Amino acid sequence: MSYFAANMFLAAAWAIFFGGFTWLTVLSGFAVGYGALWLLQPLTGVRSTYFKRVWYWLKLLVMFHYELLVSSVQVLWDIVTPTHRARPAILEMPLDTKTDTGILLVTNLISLTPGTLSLDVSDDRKTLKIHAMFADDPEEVCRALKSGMERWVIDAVEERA
Amino acid sequence: MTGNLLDIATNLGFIMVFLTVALALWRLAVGPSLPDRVVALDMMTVAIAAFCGLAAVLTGDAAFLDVALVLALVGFLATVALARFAERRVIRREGEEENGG
Amino acid sequence: MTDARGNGPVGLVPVAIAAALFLWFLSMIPAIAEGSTLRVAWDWVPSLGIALSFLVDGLSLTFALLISGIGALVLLYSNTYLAGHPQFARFALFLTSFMLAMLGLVLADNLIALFVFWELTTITSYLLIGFGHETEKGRRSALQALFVTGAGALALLAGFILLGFTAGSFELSVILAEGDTLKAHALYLPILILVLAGTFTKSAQFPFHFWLPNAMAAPTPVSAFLHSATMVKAGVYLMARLHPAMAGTDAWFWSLTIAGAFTALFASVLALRQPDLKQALAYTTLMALGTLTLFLGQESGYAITAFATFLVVHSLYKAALFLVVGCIDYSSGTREADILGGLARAMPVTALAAGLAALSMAGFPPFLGFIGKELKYAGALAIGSEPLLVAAALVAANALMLAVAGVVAFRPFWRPARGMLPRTPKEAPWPMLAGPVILAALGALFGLQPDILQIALIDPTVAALLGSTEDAKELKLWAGVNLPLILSVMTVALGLALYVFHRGLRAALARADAAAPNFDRGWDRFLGGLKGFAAWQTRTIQTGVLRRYIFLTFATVLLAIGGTMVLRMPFPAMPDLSDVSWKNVALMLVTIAGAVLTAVTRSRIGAMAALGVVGIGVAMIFIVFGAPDVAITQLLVETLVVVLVAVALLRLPTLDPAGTRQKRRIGDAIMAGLVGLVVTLTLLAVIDTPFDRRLTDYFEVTSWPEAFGRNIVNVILVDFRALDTFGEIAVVVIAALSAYALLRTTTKAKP
Amino acid sequence: MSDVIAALLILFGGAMTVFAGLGIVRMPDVFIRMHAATKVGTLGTGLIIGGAAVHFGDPGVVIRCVLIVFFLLLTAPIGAHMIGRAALRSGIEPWKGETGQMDVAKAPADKT
Amino acid sequence: MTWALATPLVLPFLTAVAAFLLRAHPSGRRISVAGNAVLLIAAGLLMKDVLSEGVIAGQMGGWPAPFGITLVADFLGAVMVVITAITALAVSIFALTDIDERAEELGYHALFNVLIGGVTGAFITGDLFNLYVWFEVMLISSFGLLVLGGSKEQIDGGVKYVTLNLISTILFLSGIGLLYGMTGTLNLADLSRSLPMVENQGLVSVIAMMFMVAFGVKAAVFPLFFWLPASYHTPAFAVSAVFAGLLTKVGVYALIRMFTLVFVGDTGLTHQILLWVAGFTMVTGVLGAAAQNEIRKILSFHIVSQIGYMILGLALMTPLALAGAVFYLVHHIIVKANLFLIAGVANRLTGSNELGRIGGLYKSAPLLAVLFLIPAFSLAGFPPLSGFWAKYVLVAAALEDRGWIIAGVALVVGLLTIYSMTKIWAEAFWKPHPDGIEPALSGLAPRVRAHLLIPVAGLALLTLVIGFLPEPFVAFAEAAAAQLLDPTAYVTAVLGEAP
Amino acid sequence: MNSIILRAGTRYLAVLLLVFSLYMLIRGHNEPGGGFIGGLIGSTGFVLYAIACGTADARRALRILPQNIAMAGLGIALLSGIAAAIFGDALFTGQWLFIGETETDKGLPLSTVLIFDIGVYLVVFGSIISLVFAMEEEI
Amino acid sequence: MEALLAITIGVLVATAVYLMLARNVLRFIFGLVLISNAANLTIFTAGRLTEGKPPLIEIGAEAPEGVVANALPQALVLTAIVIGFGLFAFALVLMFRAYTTLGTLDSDEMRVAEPRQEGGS
Ligand code: NA
Ligand code: NA
Repeated sequence: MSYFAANMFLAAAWAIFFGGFTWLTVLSGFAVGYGALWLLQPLTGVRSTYFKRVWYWLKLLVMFHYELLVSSVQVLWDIVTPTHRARPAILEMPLDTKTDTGILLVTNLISLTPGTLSLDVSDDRKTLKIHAMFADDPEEVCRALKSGMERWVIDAVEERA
Repeated sequence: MTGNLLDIATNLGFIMVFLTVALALWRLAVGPSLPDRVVALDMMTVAIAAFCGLAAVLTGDAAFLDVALVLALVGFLATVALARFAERRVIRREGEEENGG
Repeated sequence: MTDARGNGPVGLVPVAIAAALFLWFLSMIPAIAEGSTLRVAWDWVPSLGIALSFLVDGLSLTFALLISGIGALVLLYSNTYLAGHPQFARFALFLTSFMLAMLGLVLADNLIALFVFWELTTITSYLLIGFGHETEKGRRSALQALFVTGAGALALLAGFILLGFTAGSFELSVILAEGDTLKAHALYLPILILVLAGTFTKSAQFPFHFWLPNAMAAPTPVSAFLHSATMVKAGVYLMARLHPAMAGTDAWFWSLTIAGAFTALFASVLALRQPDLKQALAYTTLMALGTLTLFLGQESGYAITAFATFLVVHSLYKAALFLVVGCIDYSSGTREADILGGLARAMPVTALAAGLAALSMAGFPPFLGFIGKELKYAGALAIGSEPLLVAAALVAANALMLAVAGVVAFRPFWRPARGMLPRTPKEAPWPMLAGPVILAALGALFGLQPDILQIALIDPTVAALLGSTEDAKELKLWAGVNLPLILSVMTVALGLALYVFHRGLRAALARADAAAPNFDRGWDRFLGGLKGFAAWQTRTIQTGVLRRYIFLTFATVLLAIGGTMVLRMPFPAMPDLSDVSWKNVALMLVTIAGAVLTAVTRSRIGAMAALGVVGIGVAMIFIVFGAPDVAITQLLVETLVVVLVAVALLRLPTLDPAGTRQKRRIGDAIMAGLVGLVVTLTLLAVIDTPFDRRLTDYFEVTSWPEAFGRNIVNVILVDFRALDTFGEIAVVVIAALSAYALLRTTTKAKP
Repeated sequence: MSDVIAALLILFGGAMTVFAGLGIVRMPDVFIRMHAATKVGTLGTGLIIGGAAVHFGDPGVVIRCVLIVFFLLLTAPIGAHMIGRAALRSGIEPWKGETGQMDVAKAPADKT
Repeated sequence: MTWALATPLVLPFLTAVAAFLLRAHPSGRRISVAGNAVLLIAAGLLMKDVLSEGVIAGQMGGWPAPFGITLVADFLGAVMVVITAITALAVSIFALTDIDERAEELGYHALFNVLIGGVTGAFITGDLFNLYVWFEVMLISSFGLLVLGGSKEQIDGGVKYVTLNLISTILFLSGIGLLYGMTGTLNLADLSRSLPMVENQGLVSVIAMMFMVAFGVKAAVFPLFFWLPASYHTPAFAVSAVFAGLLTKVGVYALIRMFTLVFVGDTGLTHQILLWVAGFTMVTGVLGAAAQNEIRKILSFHIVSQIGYMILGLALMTPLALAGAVFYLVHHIIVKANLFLIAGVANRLTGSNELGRIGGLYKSAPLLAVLFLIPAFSLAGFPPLSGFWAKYVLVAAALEDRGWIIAGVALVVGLLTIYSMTKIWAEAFWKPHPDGIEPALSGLAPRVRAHLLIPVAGLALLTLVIGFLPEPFVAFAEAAAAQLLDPTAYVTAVLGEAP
Repeated sequence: MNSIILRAGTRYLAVLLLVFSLYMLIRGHNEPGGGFIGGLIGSTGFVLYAIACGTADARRALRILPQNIAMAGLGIALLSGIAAAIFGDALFTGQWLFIGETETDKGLPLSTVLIFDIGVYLVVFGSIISLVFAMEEEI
Repeated sequence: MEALLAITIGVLVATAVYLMLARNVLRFIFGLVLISNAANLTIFTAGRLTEGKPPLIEIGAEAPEGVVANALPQALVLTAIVIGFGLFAFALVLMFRAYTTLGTLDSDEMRVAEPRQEGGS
């Protein structure tokens, strides 16, 4: 986390240098600092996952919002149209995420994306019960979630050797 | 002109939020299951946060956003408590009397 | 009654006190006999015009001498009578206190001080009558005496207060001088009624007489003291005391004459009916009190002289006889007239004392009783209207008295016993004999030398009542053959006849009495009725049903506020709704919908959630009207309410458990609607008044410059009105502690 | 300009909340209603708050707005999870779709 | 000067905090006693100041009246503070034995001392909303104390007590809001000046009635007293003693304060109603007592009955009547608290408070008998005890005001009070114990005996002192009444001379 | 409450709520917030904790008995009011100290008023927690 | 506008009273919450309403600019809300405890302190 602290420090310094804390100064300072630190990484002699993780976090954020948008439209359509196109089902998805934070993120993000809703995690943390609105093909829904959302979360938060 | 537009939008926003509240209220009154009512209340809580945002825009005073902030953090506590009640009640009903909880 | 060991010095201290007081009062006789009065006064409650003032004149001195003298003898007597009794100390304390209170009563010059002593005699006599408190009967008698005399005392208090207001002072010496204004005053009659209610109850005049015979449950010395010489005469004393100020009106005359005459006759008849010696004496006391009352109704010199004389006569012989009965009881173990007999041999001294006292009571010459009786007749004949009727009543009463004297003091000693006595009788110890002997002897002495009494006590007493000694009639054994003497002879003849046939008469009387209204049983009915009424009232009001309580409380709210509204308030102007926006209407509708939903739903969680809606609606109102702090607090509190209820509901049953269908509560709904309406109307009226914003204006301009805060609400909370906030957090802490304690405290198993 | 964006955000957000409201009224079972409330409702509120952020523009206010949205996104799914779990455990049968099973979800009526 | 006012208010809270934080330690309970002893001193100092200066007022926070909160002590306020301190000290000593360790652990001393703080605050505040706050402080701590122990009776009584008092609280709060809406002020003195200026005097009367009902519940007058007999016999004896002594009297105090200082514009209505209320309260209370057979139930109904006397004093609104009300307040607190304490001692000796199940105290516990007779006969109004003067002044005031009927009612109720007191006496003291036991004080450990009897004897002594030397008390009550009847001194002390 | 999701969420939320509550407390004198609101928010953190992880865990996390916190808060609030006596002022008169005061800027304000608000915070915080914990433990 | 709130308050009070008169003490509790809200709104309304502006002072200003909402009733209401919460919490726990101890929430059945035989109807 020391890289993160250093990055924040650089962003703050940058912002002060440019005359105060505004969105532009802080964000650009963070970006510049990130670049500088990445460049300087070999000099410090400390290998860190920090740079990758920032990237994964960004990816998670972006992909999540994209998913959110797409599935929202789908759900909205079902609400406004008089017939229910939905074919809901409760799915059981095996969980690879192990940490509490990971589980929280996965379930929350699944819930936030329209069409799927995390209902419960089994006590052994191995399976997640999901209510899916459009489960014409349950297997497909599960696979999409595992390779998408869960993957991104694991990348972002879970330390891997 | 744009100020006017924002005013119109805000007022429309109020109408829509009230509509939402009214719809949630209907669900709350009708039920039928306990989780249905909880969902409705939860929905209303979230709607109030929107209401606060609108109030802030309308009055130009950001103080109302503080209300939304608190609501966003704390509002779901009621949902959690009620949901837990709904769940435990079932467990108790299984264990104890028929008409319990 | 235990052994005769006495109670040592502890028992003698009260005797010494009483004796010393007696001597002290004796020493005052010369001064008083010369016509002067003594007055001492201390401030007590000057703000209320109440002083501890005392006045010694003929009347009060006579009473004081009787009280302290008989008191000393009775205390001496009881020292032996109750020797070794575990509660003797308190008995002596009560009796001495009673004596002192009685002295205070007769000496007080301030009406309120007099009342204080009056009530002190009530309390001490209550404790004395209840000396036999372990029996139901003892307790009942004590309560009865207390209640009846207490009731009278309250009337008396009201009378005294009015008397004081009317006369402008509570000092008797002032009031007595105001007699004419008083009698002319509009309040005279109420005052008279109230005062007589006090005196008639205390002196057991018909129809308040019934407590006195029951009070004989007290130990005999108590009866001798309280119910012959002192307490019961307090009423008589008060009538005599107020005689100069209040007598002379028709109301006074008729009420005293009728009550006195009736009581005298009625009591003497009943006296004969009693098998118990003490009871018989008790009724003769009633007769005496009636007679005294009767005389106080008049203003003639004869009547007042008769009053003064008979007062002393009666005190002497009655105390003596009571003590004699105590001696009989003490030595033989019974007081039953039907069993007792032949005691003269075993108890010669007692027999002598009894004989002397009885002869005085029966009115034989040369005893003081005879003089008293002659004066009585003379007094009766001097009465302005219906003298013969009164005289006839007195003759009858005196004849009965003679018969009773025979029953009490002759039969047990001189006639053979008719049954086995519980104990072998023997003479009582000397401390017990001293009293009866001395008192009886005094009756004889004064009969032979009436001048002593006349000069020392009778004349000054008459003077106290009538203003001068001129009207005092002479006390003499032989006044020539006159109408009173003839009446006396008739009395003796009639009395002897009654004595001879008294057993038959008693049986007949018992039958008649059983048919007549019984005041004693009436007392029980009264108490029962009181209890019943109290229970009914309490059942009706204090139902134990919470809903009723709440309903009545809201009904009161409605009546108080709505009623005042109707009486006092113009109907509120049509509210100004021009500034109402649809948004506000929507807010209102949300809130109302939530409230109505809460009221009608049968689902607990439905109600909970609906409450949440109300909370949200109210919070939105706070937001719209510029109160973010309040809105935040409201939402947080609302959330916590939901959390707490959700937790509690986990263990609570449904709102309408199986089988209890919620009834439609139309009455409740109407009540609720009306309360709501009243609230709305009041609020509408309030907002229709101009508003004064000066407090807020002050807060707005001082908040930042002087209290260094920009959030005015917070500055009010923590600075301008920090004390409120402090109290409020105390409420929060204590609410938490209380709830915590309530949850953790253990339930005690109940029997 | 910013006010136009704000107005659009508010209008769009408002519409979303109405849809959410409609959703919890119209959807056939509690699970699907939750879809509507949790996602659409949160989104709508988030947009309105976003509109407020754009309107004020002040960093302090924007940070507050971001926090509001963040908190909403953090708590709403947890709440939904809790309700869903309760519904699941209290034996509410999910509605299977109009083509599958025509009857409306059998929700045990709330008698409490 | 402000600290003379603030100290009696602050002390109980300090005591509460200290006693609570040290509740596991034996010193916790001693702190309670010591704190209340200091409170008595502080109250005495306040009284000294009031006696020498008349009405004293202080602004808390240093903010001028009517903006900041005012504390005021006139004669009535000061004497109520003193009597509160006396009662608190007596009860805190009694509690050393009466309250068990479990209750102490749960915070008895904090609850008790906060209650005292609330009572004190109510007596010296000069601000209406602040009065509400102190009422709430009092109310919530009384809730806690009432149910501490958790027996079925307590819970049941507690439900009734809580529900009915909450209704009153809400009414009070709404009334404050409305009064503020009309006058824009919360300061009592300021209200006294502003209210006559309000145009809609009918509305003022309506709000006055609202306060009358709200305080009527607190004072337990007819027909709002249900909560009292339903609950006062259930808690620990120390608790019921302080309730009986102080709580309803705060309601009476508030009625007196509001209806002499603030609501005096329509006495033809308000005080006439109060007169009826007084009469019915006296009668229903005393008859309620006559129907009971448990000592504390009897005493509880008598509280109601005697509240009627105090209300009578207020209703008549003459100097003598108000003096009577003040005198009655003081006398009653001492006597009634003492009787409840004695009920506690009797319970400890005989094992019950049911008259049918106890007895024998006169024979085997004569000291207790004497100690009972003093307050009991005082309550019954026998001279020369304090209750006699209290009743005397009120009856005299009623007669002076030509209130024949109400005077008669007061006297008859006095007689029925005698009936109740002698019932307790006859059953608990005179009658032999039905189980034949001879309950003696000597059976108690000396420590316990001291804890129980010192407060009882102390209060009895006070009753005797007031009874035998009533002059200073009567004179004081008359002075207090004069202040109440002419609130100029009060208003001036708070707001300065009228502009 | 045996929910991994809730427990995981609570870990973050509770901390957030606590920090947020302090923020509301400190700024309360100038903007919406203050001791009440702060205390209420802070307590919800622990309420959530108790619901998610059980009261035993919550009590362990809190370390101090909540009643003691509340009562100490009351004491602090009271002392902040009594402190005025030292300066010869009436009860609850605010005493202010501005650290680094200059001509134009008041500097960092420290005051008995703030201490009072902290007392309020502690009272509300401790009271609600003790209440909810006790209630939770009853069921 | 105040008039509208006056009507709302009236309805709140009416529903609250109706609930408080019910047999089930839980309903009393619900009524208590409602009536507390009504009382708070009464104070708020009686202090007159100002739409929008909260009583806050802008940085740099000495006093609020223009007319802002009346701060005093807000402070009073805030106090009343917190007190009301304390009372509510206790009342709730009491009813809870009443159920666990007396076995009922029906106030008609709560007859321990005032048993039927002596007081009862
Ligand atoms: Na009383
Ligand atoms: Na009395």
